[in-house]
Parts: sequence; structure tokens; C-alpha cells
Amino acid sequence: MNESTQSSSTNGEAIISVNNIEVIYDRVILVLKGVSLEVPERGIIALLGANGAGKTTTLKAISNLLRAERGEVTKGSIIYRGERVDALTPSDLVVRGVTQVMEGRHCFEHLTVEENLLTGAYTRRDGRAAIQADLELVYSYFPRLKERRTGVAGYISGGEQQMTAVGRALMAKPSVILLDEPSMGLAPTLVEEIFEIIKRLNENEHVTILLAEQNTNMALRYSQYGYILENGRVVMDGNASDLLQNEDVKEFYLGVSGENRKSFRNVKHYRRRKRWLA
Amino acid sequence: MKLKSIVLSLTAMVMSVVPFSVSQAQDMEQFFPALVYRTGPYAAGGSGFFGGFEDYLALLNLRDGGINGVKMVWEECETAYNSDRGVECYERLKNQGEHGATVVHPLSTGITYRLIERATADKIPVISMGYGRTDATNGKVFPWIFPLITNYWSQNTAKIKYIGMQEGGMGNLQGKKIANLHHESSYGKETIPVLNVQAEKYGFEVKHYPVAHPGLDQKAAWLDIARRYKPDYVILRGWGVMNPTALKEAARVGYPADKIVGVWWSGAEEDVIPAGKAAVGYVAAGFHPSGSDFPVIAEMLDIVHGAGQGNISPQRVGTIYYNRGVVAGIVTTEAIRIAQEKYGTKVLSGEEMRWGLENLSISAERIKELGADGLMAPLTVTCADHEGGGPVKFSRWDGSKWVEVTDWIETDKSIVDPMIMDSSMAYAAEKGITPRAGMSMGSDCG
Amino acid sequence: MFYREVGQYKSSYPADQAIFPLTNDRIGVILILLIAYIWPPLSGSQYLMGPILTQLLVFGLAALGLNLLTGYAGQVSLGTGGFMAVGAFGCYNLVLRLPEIPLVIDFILAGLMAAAVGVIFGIPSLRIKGFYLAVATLASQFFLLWIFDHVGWFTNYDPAGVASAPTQTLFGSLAHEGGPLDFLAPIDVIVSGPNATPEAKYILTLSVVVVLALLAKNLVRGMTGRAWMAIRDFDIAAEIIGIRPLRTKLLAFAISSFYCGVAGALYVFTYVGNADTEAFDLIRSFTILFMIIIGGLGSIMGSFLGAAFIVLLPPFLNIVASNLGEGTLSGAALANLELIVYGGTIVFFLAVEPLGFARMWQIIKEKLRQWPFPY
Amino acid sequence: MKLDPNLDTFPKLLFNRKQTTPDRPAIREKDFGIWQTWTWSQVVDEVKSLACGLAASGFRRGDKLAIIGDNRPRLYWGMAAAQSLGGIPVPLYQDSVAQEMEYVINHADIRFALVEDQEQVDKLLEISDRCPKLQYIYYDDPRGMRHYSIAHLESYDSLIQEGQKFESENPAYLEAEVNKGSTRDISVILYTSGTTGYPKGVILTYENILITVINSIDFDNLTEKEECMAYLPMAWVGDHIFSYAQSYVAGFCVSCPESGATVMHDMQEIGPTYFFSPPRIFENILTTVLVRMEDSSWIKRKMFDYFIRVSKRCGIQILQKESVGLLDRLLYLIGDILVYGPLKNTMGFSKVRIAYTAGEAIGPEIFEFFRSLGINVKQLYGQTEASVYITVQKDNDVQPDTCGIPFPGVDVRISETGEVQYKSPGVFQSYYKNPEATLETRTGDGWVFTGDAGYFDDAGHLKIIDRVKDVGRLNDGTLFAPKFLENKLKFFPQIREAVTFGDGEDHVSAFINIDLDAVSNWAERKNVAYASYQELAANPQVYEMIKNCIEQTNMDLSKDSEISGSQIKRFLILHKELDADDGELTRTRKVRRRIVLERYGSLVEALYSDVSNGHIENEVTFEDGRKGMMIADLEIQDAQVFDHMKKTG
Amino acid sequence: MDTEASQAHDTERVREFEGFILEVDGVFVNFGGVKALQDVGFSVYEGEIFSIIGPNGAGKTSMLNVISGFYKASEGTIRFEGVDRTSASPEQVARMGFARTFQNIALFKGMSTLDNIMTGRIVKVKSNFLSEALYYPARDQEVAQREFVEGIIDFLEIQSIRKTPVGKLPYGLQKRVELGRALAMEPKILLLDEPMAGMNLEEKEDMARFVLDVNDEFGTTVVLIEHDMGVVMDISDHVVVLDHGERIAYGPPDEVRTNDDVIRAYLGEH
Repeated sequence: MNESTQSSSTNGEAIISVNNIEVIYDRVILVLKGVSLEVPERGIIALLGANGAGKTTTLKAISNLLRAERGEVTKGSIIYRGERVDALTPSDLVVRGVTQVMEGRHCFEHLTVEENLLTGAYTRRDGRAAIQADLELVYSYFPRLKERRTGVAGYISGGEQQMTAVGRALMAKPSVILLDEPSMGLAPTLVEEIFEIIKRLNENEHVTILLAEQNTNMALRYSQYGYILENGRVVMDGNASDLLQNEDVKEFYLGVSGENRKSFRNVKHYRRRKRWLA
Repeated sequence: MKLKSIVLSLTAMVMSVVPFSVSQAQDMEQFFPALVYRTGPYAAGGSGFFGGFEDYLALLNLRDGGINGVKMVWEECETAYNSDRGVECYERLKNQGEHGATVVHPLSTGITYRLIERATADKIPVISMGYGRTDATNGKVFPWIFPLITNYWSQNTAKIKYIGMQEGGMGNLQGKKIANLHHESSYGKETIPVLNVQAEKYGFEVKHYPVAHPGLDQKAAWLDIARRYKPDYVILRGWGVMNPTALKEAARVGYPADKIVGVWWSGAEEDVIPAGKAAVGYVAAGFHPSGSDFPVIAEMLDIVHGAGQGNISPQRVGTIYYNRGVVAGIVTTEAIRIAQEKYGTKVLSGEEMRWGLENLSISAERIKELGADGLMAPLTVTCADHEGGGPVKFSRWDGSKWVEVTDWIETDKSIVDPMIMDSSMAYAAEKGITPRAGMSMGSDCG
Repeated sequence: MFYREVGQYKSSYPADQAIFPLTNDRIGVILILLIAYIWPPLSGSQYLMGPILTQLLVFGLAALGLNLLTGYAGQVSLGTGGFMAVGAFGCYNLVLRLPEIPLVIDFILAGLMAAAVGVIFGIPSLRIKGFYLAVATLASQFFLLWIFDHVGWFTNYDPAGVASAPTQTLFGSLAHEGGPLDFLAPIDVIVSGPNATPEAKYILTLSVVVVLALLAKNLVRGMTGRAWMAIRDFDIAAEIIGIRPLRTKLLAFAISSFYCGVAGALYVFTYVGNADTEAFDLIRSFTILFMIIIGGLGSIMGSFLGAAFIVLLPPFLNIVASNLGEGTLSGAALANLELIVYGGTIVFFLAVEPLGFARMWQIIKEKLRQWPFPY
Repeated sequence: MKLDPNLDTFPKLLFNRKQTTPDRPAIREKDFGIWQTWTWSQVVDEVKSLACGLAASGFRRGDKLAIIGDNRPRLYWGMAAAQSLGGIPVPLYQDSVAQEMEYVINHADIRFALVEDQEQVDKLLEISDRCPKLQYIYYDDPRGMRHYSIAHLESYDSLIQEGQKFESENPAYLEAEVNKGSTRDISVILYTSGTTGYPKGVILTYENILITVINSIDFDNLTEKEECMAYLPMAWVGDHIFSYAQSYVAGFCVSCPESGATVMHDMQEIGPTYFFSPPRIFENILTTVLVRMEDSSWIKRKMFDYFIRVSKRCGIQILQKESVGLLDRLLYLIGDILVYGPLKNTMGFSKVRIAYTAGEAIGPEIFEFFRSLGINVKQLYGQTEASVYITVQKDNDVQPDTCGIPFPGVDVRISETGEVQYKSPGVFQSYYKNPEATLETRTGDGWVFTGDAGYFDDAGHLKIIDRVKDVGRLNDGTLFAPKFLENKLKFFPQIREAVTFGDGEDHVSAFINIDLDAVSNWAERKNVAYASYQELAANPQVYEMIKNCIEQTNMDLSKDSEISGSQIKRFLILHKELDADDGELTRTRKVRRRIVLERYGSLVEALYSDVSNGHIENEVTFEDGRKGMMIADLEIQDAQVFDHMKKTG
Repeated sequence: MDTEASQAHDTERVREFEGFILEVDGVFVNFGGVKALQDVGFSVYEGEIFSIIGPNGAGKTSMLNVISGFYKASEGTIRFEGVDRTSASPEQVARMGFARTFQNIALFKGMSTLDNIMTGRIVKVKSNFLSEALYYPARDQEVAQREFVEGIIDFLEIQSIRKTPVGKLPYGLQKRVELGRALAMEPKILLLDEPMAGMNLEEKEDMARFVLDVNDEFGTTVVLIEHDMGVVMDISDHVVVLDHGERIAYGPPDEVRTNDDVIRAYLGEH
């Protein structure tokens, strides 16, 4: 376990910085304990960890969607472009350029793909032409969606739904997208495709991306910096390339032990795993 | 301060629940629960009636120091015209005062029904003056219920008589059509049997139109009345907002207001003013007129409101509901006077009060003495006849005030009495009640 | 704070599945029941036993019935008033026409009538959900009341359509001399009609409600309750594990209506003494729906807490207002103030705890268990 | 003392229970959501079948049965079954890695092993090539074992079946074997994880244990109604005495928790009346309490603080039934409703009648905290070699900084070098296959050297200062008792572990391990960002806080002339927790000073030079046995030293 | 840690099976013109682990829905233990011995873990509401079910969340509870729709362990849809690959892995 550099070493200033937040659900359940992270402008930052480690909660804390689920940030602060955003509503944040793509896609099932995309432009005030232009832009990234533009979202495939959800987020012309589990339930080819698009968006459209992912391998390959959460705490962070090489990450998140991949048939019932924090 | 009152209230609530209420009155105080309703669609009736009733009691206290030195006291409880809350209020207030409640004016047919058995068990007289259960007129079966002055059925015979007068005699009713537009409640349904009996007797046709609470939706009913049924008269048996609505709907479908005859719960200023022009010409029954010219009411304005102790805004003094409350105050307190003559000057118990009510007789002279000449008709109550046989007067709304169009019209006992007898005896049978001695009305109860 | 859970271990499943697994809770419930049975009759206050407690119990029972349907089985209904009316008029007619049947049996039969009617009006629930179902049940409300209004037989041709409870003893003819249960004669007190004591009516109501609440609790913690909640939470998943939607939903309607029917019968026989259809109008249905929303969906205790709130707050505010305003505010202002505070209180509680009193109670309980720690 | 020959071994005692208290609960285990309970009669039947099963497999008098796993009823029965056949149970620490087990298994000539689950089986299989004597492995939990088709690896259940068969064929065999047992036989061999070298196998006979246990039951009036939790390692003598021996003699029921993670919760459910734990657990509980209180609302904190002050003022007196003012008594009563009662309830201590802490010195403040809440915690000084009991505190005669008076039947003396030595019926026979060590530890006439330095105070209570060999001198001659200092430091909730140095140096210095729970909680409240333990440990504000703790300790020390000179002058905060896996702690979490010195030599050097920074690079072992390197630069800070009352000359 | 034990697993890889438990033959499914499945057929051996894979939108979930009775096949037959059951309703299918889990977790959110799994026993319970209301007649039944369910809880190692409302559980545990509910039905066939979606490695390992154990210990036939090729290839006995509603490959994992069509449509270049 090498001591890695303490500060986020990516290009650009921090566009979002989360300082030591604590989140409590239902007034009694402590979910996040002192989580701090920085998202640099134009970066792709990965948030990794097991289910229940607090990845989604962290994203929701940033986009202020917690309150709808009886959660609240009880300590710490979240700063977006130098402004505290704790008191803003999720829609205020969208106007300011922070959009979240929720886990499990959440398309409007009864609307067509195009209507779904247009709902993303709801908060915009810069006229139809600009919106139309952006629609074309989205289609240029997701040619599949153009084919399916009149299809009802409830009947398109999971991958297309995921694309629709990302596309819809893009329609808000965001500067930051909070992306929750984009690879979930997708075929291997599609996972690759989605990540490629994310990368291109980041490079060409300068969108900053904070990504919560189970697929550690993919996430680290496409991001610059990663944070690993366990039990509501950040237990490790570092440059993506370092994390990919880290023995623990390899062992616990990439499934590579020594040289070989372990077979799923040979999993033991007990586990002797190192935990960074109890 | 607020906290203190909340604590006080909590204490009061707890105290009211404790077996013996420990109110030791220094003065002699005759207690009345006031089951008022100042909110909801019927607020005008509740506030007007109790405004007049309480003002009259206040007048007696201020002017005469009560009745022979016994002060009149009362406590309000808001029922919102809700029967369950009426029961709650009754139970809350019935044990207050030295001997508990003297008498209860439920001012709601629904609450009256719910109190019949309770009051009977508690031995507290219920005065349902101009409302309530009609067959309770038979005091032998309903010893504790007093539908004083006139009951619904009596009123209804007077109304048919009035219509007969308009048609030039009862014989001319043959073949006429009357629509009975009634509130869909026990109050509204009460007159259906008596109308049916009269229709048979006089040969007219009657059709009943129920209107659901609160009575704002009458479009369909009026369309049917005006376009299809085309009756010669409409009897409006409404309550609260149903009344102005009915008049407006009538105007809308072009049914003439002067062919609509209302009951006394449809004949207050509050029932016609909101209808505006649509109400002009509308006629309603009453057992008392409106106006503040009567000496007693003038005195109340002067003494009670003059002392700032009025229980209603002075503008509403002299309205129909207010005056009805005054009449209620008069009959109630006159019964107290009569009972005091027998039992002595003291705070009366419910039983003593009942004696007073069953021996209540207010002559024309006494009415004059009270300064209420023209405000009410003389009446005599007996143990068998809890109505007292008051006649009915009809008034027409001229757009600004009620104008009397008839003198007192006597009701038709020949129709009503047998019906009351039948109905009350059926009740007695169902309940296993043995009527007090003497099977015919008018005979002594012993 | 008051919880001492140390040493309360369960060594069998029946013990673990008890309704109140914690001794503290058990003691609390027993104490409350003891107080409920002893204190009001001792106090002798008719006000306490009648309009306060009996009313609370009757509407709490109706709310419990609706909660079984809406809170547990997830089927929204606005027909509560109608089902109560079936119970009320059904029981009235049973007593009137078959006076030899004991009143308690009449209650059950009245409940069964309501259940039968409930099943019929529950049939649409197979195809429709949510608001649509609410509208369908609304029809039952109108239809049933119309029947009782217009068919005089139900009210024994009472001119005003009022059914009033005749005098009945607890066991009726069964406990008469020579009857099969004549040994019960000493406790065969009059429980309805004008001659029934408030104590008798109260104790009977309380007993019926306690028994029915216990049965309801057993139902909802058993397979039936689980099937209901499964249908409520995820009907497709419920079907995939072999739950029959038809049977389950109709059973919920039947049992819910049974409870409402018994509540209606109690309303007539042990609370007011008589009733017309006004007592079971749409406003009543809504009021009971409010009770379970405020009390907490899917909670037996919540049904009663909600009923307590809705039933007791107005008189309480009325008393507050009349103490507060003596000489300062006009009667009308006070009456309106009461409404404002009442509405405001409801909004406040729903804002603070949208899941109702039951949830609030749970949180308080959890806090007390964790005391002095926050979690 | 003369033992009843019919009741002089555990098997005899157990089988007798079937006659005397057949239907009382003997052992419980939280499993499948409820507390599964076995009565004495059921236990006897189980043990019989199990013993017969072992016999069928060829387990004979003198054979050793290794017992490896968490506290499970079946493992305890395994001990009784082995003893029934005249065999010797050898419980092993379940969290030992395979290599550690290898030594004990070979050293103790173990042929049979009864283990808990696949995890333990895998460890044994891993070393099976190097442990030729190990032949039979039986496992309790069949989970995951379906495809292990290995000879002599069988499930507990099949062993029982074998046993039942054997029993029906040889009905008299077992009884005869049990009756052959004599009180002088070896009852158990317990390996002590000594601070140096290989573990030593302490041989205890039935007589050793039984006489001690009978005395202890008498001493504390233990009855069959006690409730006791078996949650400490079965290989530890404490658990063997408290959860096995005392239960069999007194007849009380022992409860096994569902898992290590649920101990506290299970304890709350069971509500033990008799509780035993090393100081560490008490420290942890107190830390948890304080941390959780920090998160409470302001008003609750005020209330808590107030009533804790009340309990400090009069709680212990009330516990010891001494006279206390009426007002205090009243306040304590209120405090009991509002604070102490709920606290004891959440800790699971509400019903505790007797609790012991032993194994290490407990911080007086921690000790008194629990006593002032009304929990009758007492200290005990003992050793595996003594069948635990050497000295013990009597009810109502408890001083926080002593270990009480000699236990009945135990003679204690202080040698000229200040070493505590004792002689008792519980004294062990010898170290298994290690006569040299036996000779070093025990004299021919039965006196055992504890290696601890201590003395009796005026009231006759034993006070332990430190290990004899660890007590040293600074260059100016001042006494340096490292453990004494470390315990003082460890009382601060922020400090989890401390190691002090000073023997032969000019001043005292210290390594500190912060307590993650306490410090991270503090960090969250102070908005101090950190991502890992290392980062938190290196935080300047944390340094500041620890410095305060050290200076407070120094202030305390300066008041005592004997030790005033050993104030801590320099310290650093370690970047990792001292870990048993790295050999830095014993399995019972005692610091292995020598190994720490070895591994962190560069840091110690830095402490005694002028630099303000120490560099360290060393290997660490992860829980699964893998190794890794760890590199860090640590800051060294000076603490203020208080020089008034400093020793002159 | 390569011991004999783990080799024991590997030698097990090629397993022998007797007869078919489920036969899907020429199934077509249409949604208003969209052809979700076209002439798909395959057979599942009794006791095997069978995977359905394919790109998103290939018709995998539709296939599962047809098997579990939610969708009606417009053509084709489905035979279970040799008996045609093409037109059975979901509830009938459940009672025949099918259990399934859903891609997006279909738990009863308002209930605890224990109650959720208990609902799985409804098919096995013969009790009526009257006896339940009175409790005591139903108690033995209830306790018996509880004992069974506790076995599942122990099997899935979810003791600590027994009484937690499932809505509050993290995703991975919810998946496990859903599996528990399916197991409570004592199914002959277990249909799993992406049981490992959204899981990290550790959780996938656990889930794979449970699937293997169910298959091994109870002999339950498992049909699963999964995207993680590692899992599919490691644990399946046979794999069918769908694309655009059509079957493009079928066979043991190693065969399917090297099939060109499969690589083109699904796996991509690696």
C-alpha cells in the first residue's frame, strides 16, 4: 500500500469540492462519514466501491436529491464553482450546470426517445434553435438514438435507455454530469460504447464527469482519478493509473489475484479480506 | 398567556371527565347549553338563532336581574351542524350548572334525533322549536321532547292551505302539481308522508326532489321541474346555502319565484339576499316575522347591545333567525317562570323544567306584556301536546325585506294529529315504550 | 429511556414472533388496557365514555378496517361510509326482525353483510388501481346510501329515515331463563337502547374493538397480511410468487368491509343510539381516509391514533378556544379559529411526518430505546 | 482439598448433571434467529455420541484433539468428548494463520482436530503436508464442504452418526472410559502466546482446574442461575475456566453469540449476570459511549455530563453500600433513570452481578467509570499457569489501582527483585515438552515466577507495576515503568495504543497509535478532511490534540516524586495500527516490545536525535497473509515537561 | 491456495445430465408489430445451470417473461417436465415450481427481509385467514415456515438484516433477499434475470457462490440471464445466445465463447 500523493493531481481547478460531509437518512441512519473529494474542471473522476458504500448517496448529496429520500447532509459542505450549494434545489443546480443521470436509467417510459431528450432542455431559456442544435449534437454522439427517435422509451433496449438518459442530461447543457452506474445491466460491447462516448463528450464538449461505478476496471480505464469508498468513508484515492496497478485494488475490485483471474467456481464461503477502515 | 389557556383547557377537558363537576355557584344560575354553529354552510342559522336567544337571556339578566333573581347563564359549544359533534357538545355540557342543563335547543333535526333517547335518559327537556321529530309532539310517547309552537307537519298543512288560498279554495287543488324540493336529510324527508296524505285528500299531485347536502347542485332537479314536470307550485324545503341556490336555479330555468313557497328554514334574509333579484316575490312560511320594531327587540338593542354585551353583530338584530332565537328565549323563560311558580324561586332541575313546559301557556296579553306583540302567536302546551298549536304566517320577499302576506293561518290538526298518533305509537311499539296514561291526545297524562 | 431490553432473549419462534416481543411494550399495553377498562367506568363520566372514548373506538375501528384495505392491501377506497351504513342498517334490521339473536352475534352478522357487499364492490379492483379504484368505490358509497334513503324497509319506514337502536341485552334470549346460556344471565346487561348504561355500552365497544384489533394484528402478521402487502408493494412480483390477486384483493375488501360494518353497527348501537344515512355520508368516508393518512398507512395503532386526532382535536380546540377567548374574541371568530388551527395542525403534522403518527411513534420509540444515544 | 472421586473430572461432572439438573439450560447459541438451547441432559447425550464417534475413529486415551473455531457449543462438547475418552483437548486461537497453527499442531502431537468451518479446514489442509501426525479433521459447519472428498475429513454430523452406531454396539465402553479418568489426569493443554519465542503448552490437570474453580464459585457465590457469554477465544485460559469449567461445576448456562460482529447485541439480549473481559473491551465500550454521546443533542450531552459527574461523586460509594448524602442519593436515582440505566441497558450490563477484568491493567478512570454506574466490575490478577486465579478483589473492597488480595488457597510472595511469585492448587504441571521453560518458571517446591514486578500495599492489596524485565532506569537513575506510562496514555479515548521508550536513555519518548473511531469522529466534527488512517495520523491538528494528552499525562506524573522524572519528552504518531498479523501485538493484543523495537528502530533512533522527522519502511502482513511494503515519513514533536517537584539528586 | 479441494471443483466442470426439465420450442412473441422473439427454441437439462446471453434488446428478458407466464407466445410451445404449459398464468407457473428474480429487483419494499422471504412460502402454506386471525391454529404452520425461511436466511448469510425493511438495504443485499424469496418457494427451476447486474466483484463472487450452492445442494435447475461473461463462462453448463429475438448460438460455454457470430454481436473484440 503505497502512500500516494494527497491532493487530486488532475488538470484544472476543482469545479466541485465536497468537504467532509456526513449524511444521515431518516434521522437515524448514518450513511456517509466525513467524505471529501474534489472534481477538477474537465476531469473524469471515478467513485468506486461496493454497493452500499455510499457512492450514490454522495452523488445525490451533490445534486441535492437526498431530501426526497428523507436524507440530509448534517455536516460538511459542498462547493460548486466557489458557491455553497447545500441550500439549492436540484433544479437550481441544473440551471447552474450540474445534472445527474440516475442509476437504473429512469426514462419517461411513455414518451418517445426524442421527447425524453427534449425534457432535458426544460430549464433552458436560449431558444428553440439552440435546443434543436443540441438535439442534433446528441444524435451525433448517439446515432442509435436517432434511429429510435420516435420509439417509446419504455420499449427500447436497456442500452438505448441508458443512452437516452445520458443524452437527456446533455440537453441541459451541463458543465458537470453526475453519472450513476452507466454500465449497469449492459452487454460488454455496449459498456465499451457508452464509456467511449463519455470520453468523447469529456474531450470534445468539455463536460466534467463524476462517475459512480461498480465496473472498476472500465471506470479506471476511462477516468483520471479515483476515490474508493467503503462503509461511507473514502478509504483510498489516487490517480486512476496508480489505482489500476495497486495490488489491493487488483485483488478486491479487479478480481485479479497474482497473475490469474480467479474462477467464480472457486469462491470460498469465508473471506479474509483487508479492510482499509473497519 | 396562550400556554396558560391551553393548560386551562386541558384541565377543563380533564375536569369535565371527572365525575363531579365542582362548580359552586354563589348566585342562583339557571344553565343553558348553546349548541351553536358559527361555521359551515348553515352558519347563518346557528349564529342568528343563538344570537337572539342569548341576547334575550342577557336582557332578562341585565334588565330584571334574571327571573325572580335567578340568573340565566349559558355556554356555547360549536357543533358545526355536525351530529356527532352535537352529541359531544351535549354530553360535555349536560352536567354543568347546579342541576345540569335546564333545557337543550339542538337547533338541528339531526342532532335532535340523536338526543331523543339520551335526553330522555338524562331527564333533560329538548326544545326543537320548528324542527326535529314531528311525532314527538305526542308527549305521551316523547315526554322530554318539545317541538314547540308548530311542527313540520302542521306547518306543511298551513302551506297547502296557503296554496289553496292562492288558488281560490282547497277544492281548486284538484289536479294541481306540486314539487317538493327537499334537503336530503332526516330534516328534508320529514314532510314527505304528510304531503302524500294531503295529495290524496285534496287530489293534487306531488313529486319529491331530494337535494344532497350541502345543496349547491340542483341544476338537474330544476331542469326537471321547469322543463318536464312543470308544477304549479314548488315547496322549497331547503337549508342554508341550498335556499339561495334554489332561487337562483329557479330564475335560471325561468320558474317564477312567486310560485315557490318556502318553509321557515328557507325564509330568512340570509336565504334570499344572496339570490338577489331571483328572490323577489318568493314566499316563505314563518311562525314569527322579522323586524326590530317590536318593543322587546328594541329593548335588547338598547340594553344588551347598548352595554356591549350583544351576542351578534347589531346589524343582524331583527332578522328572521335572530327573532326566532328571541321567540325561543321567550318560550323557554316563560316555562321557567311557570315552573318557578310551582317549585319556588330556585334553580330548576330538568324534571321541574319539563313540568313548566308541559304547563306552558302564553296568552296574547302575556305576549303584549313581554313586548312581543305580533312576534309570536299565543300557545298552550299540554303533557300530551308538546306543540302548543301555533299558527303560521306567510311573508313575501320584496327585495329588501319580508312583507307579511297573510295573517296567522291555523294548521290542519285533523290531518296531522292522526298521523302523529300513528307514527308515535309505531315508535313506541318498536322501542317498547309504554305511553303515559291516556291514549288520546289532549287528555291528561297524570 | 424506559426500555430495559437486557435479558430479553427469545429461544423459540413463537416468542420471537409475538405481537409485542419487548416486555416493556407488553407491560405498556396491558397497563393501557387495564386503564381503559377500569378508569372510565370508575370516573362515571358519560362524556368521557361516550363522545370521547366510544366515538374514538368506533371510528378507530372503521379506520382500522380501511387501513387493512388501503394501508395493507394497497386498495384505495372511498366507500367506507357505505360499508359502515350496511353494517349499521343491517344490524338494526337484524335486531328489529330477529330479536332473539344476541347482539354480539348481530354485530358479526352485520359485519358479514358488509363484507358481502364489500366483495361485490371490490370486484373492480382486479382491473383498476389507485384513483380509478377510489372512484369506483365512491360509486358504492352513493349507491348504498341511495338504497338506504329510498327503500323505507331498511329504516322500518321511519319518516325521517332514522334507524334507532332498540333495547338489547348482551346475549338476548340465549341468556333468558331456560335459554341455552342461562348461566350467563347475571352478566346479561342491557347494552343498547335508552336504558343501557354508558358503562355497559363503553365496555362492550371496547371489548369488541380490542378483540377485532387483535384479530387484525394476527391477520396482518400472518400469511394473509403478507399476501396483502405483497400485492400492495409490487403486484407483479406477488403474482410471480404464486399469490392469487383475485382472492387476495377480494379478501381484503371483505375483511375491511367487515370491520367497517361492525363499526357502523357499533355507531348505532353503542355510541349514538340511532343513525340516518347522513351519519355515513361521503364526508365520513373522507374523514376516515384522513384518519389513516394522518395516523399512518399500514399500522393498526396508527388507525387509532389518527382517529383520536380527528375525533378529539375539534372538541379540544373548541374548549381551548372558549377558554382562550372568553371576553376577547367573538364566538364566530373562535369557531373559525378552531377550523384554522385544526387544518393547520393537520398540515403541520403531515409536513413534519408525512408517514403519519404511527411512524412518528416508531421514531420516538426507537429514540427511547437508543437513549441517551442519538442512533 | 479432597475432591469427590465421582466428580473429579469434567466428564464425570457433566454426566452427573444429567442426574441432578437434567432440564436446566446448559448452553445456548444464537442461530437461525433465536437462541437455540440445549439442556444438560441433551448436552450429555450429544457428548456421548460425539465421544463414541471419536472412539470409533480410533481416538484413545492420551490423544490430543485440537479445537479451532469461534465459541460454538459443538466445539465445547468436543472438549468434553475428548476428556471422556481420556484424551486432551487443545484449543487453538481461531484467527491464527496456518503457519502459527502448524507449530502447535506438531508440537502437541495432535492427531485429531474438531474445527468450525471451511476456513479452518482450509488452513489445516494447507499445512497438512507439514503436519504428518494430523490425521482426522471434523468440521461443524458443512457449508462449502460438499466437494472436499478427502480421507478422514468428515462432518460433525457424520461423526455423531458413527458415534451412535458405536454406542449401540459398545454400550458400556464410554462409561468405562469415563470412570478410568482420574483427577490427576491432564485436563487440557493451553498454549500461551508468550511475548517471546514459540508458544508454550501449559498442562493443567483436572485437580488444578477443579479446586481453583470450586474456590472461585465459593468466593463469588456463583449459582446455576448465572448467565454468561462465551465470546473470548476458546484457546484462552479465561474462556476455558469461565465458559467451560465453572459452567460444569456451578451448572450455569453459557451463551455463544451468533458471530464476532454481533457480540455486543447478543450480550444485550442475554443480559449476563457474570461477565469477564480484558480491559480492552471495557475501553472500547467506554470509547463508543463517549463517541456516540458526542453526536447527541446538546441537551442530552449536558444531561449526560451532569449525571456522570454525579456518579463520579457518589456512584462507587452507593455500589459499595457506603453512606451517601440524601441529595446525592436522590440525584443518583434520577441519574439511574435518565442515564445509568439506559446506558447499562445499551451496553448489556443491566443484570451484571459480578464482572471481572484481567489480563492487563485497566485505566483507573475507566474502571471507576463502570463501577460508578453501579456495575460490580472487579480486577483479577491471574495466569494460565495458575489456572487463572492469583489475586482477586473482594466485593466492596475494591481499589482501582490494585489487583486485590490473594485468592483462597493461593500463597503470594514478592521476591527480592520485586517479582510477584505464587503457589497454589491451580499451579500447572509443566510446559508440554519443554522442561527447560518449566524449570525457568517454576521451582521444585511449586512456586511460580510471574515475571511481573509488584508489591502489596498497606491494605494487603497487590499492585502490579510492570514486567520485571521491562522496568528500567533512565540515565539519571529515574525509574522507568513503560507499561505504567502506556496505560496512562491509553486512557485517553483518542489513543488506542502507546509504546514508550526510556531504559538507558536520557528521557522518555513514545509512539502513539490513534484510535480511529474517536479521532475520525472528532475530525468530522472539526471538519478536518482525511482520506485514510495515515492521513489522519499525520494531521497537524491531530498532533496538537495528542500533544495535549501527553502533556496532561506529564502534569500527572510530575505530582508523583517516584516517577516524575519519566515524563514523556518526545513523541510521534504511527502511520499504521500495531497489528497482531505483523507480530507487533500478541493475539491478546499485548504489545511485543521487542518486535516493535526491531521494526521501528529507525523511528526510535529519530526520537533520540534532534531531527523532527522519522523515515520508516517496513513490511506489513494483510489479513489474508499477503505481505506488502509500507513507507512513511513521520513527524516528531516535543511535549512540555513539568519540572516542579522534580526529584532532586 | 491450490489444494485438492479446489481441484475437486474443476474436475466437476463437465457434468452429465439426464433429461430435459424445460423445453422451449419455436416460440414467437410480438408486441404490436415488434418481433421480440422469433422461432426461439432450446432445452434445459434437469439440474443444470443454463445461461441466456445476448446484447441489450436481444429478447432475453422477453424469453424469461414467456417462461414465467407474463407474456403469451403467439406461436410455439413451452413444456415443463414434458407437459405443455404454454398458456399458464404467472401464478399457475409459480405453483408448478418456477421461481424468478427480476432485473430491477421486485421486492416488497414495505416489508422486512424476513417477511419478504416468508411471502415466498405462500405457495406452500395451507392455512386460511380465519385460523390466522385467531393465531393459535395457524401458529404451528407459521413457525414451520419460519424455520424453513431461517434456513434460507442462514444459507444466504443475511442474518443481520433479518428484520430490516428491505427498502433500506443496499442494492446487493436486496438482490440476495430476492433470491431468498425465490428459494423459499422451493422451486424446481430458478429463473434469474441479471442477478449480478450492478454488483462489484466481491458481491458477484458471493452471488455466484449462492447460485452454485443452490444448484448443488438443492439440485435446482437454474436459468439465468447475465452480462458478466466471467460469471457466465465459469458457472454455466450450457449457454444460449440471442440476438434480435433470434437464437444465434447454443452449447457449452467454451463453444459459445469462440463462436464468430457471438463475438460479432455480443462480446466484441478483446
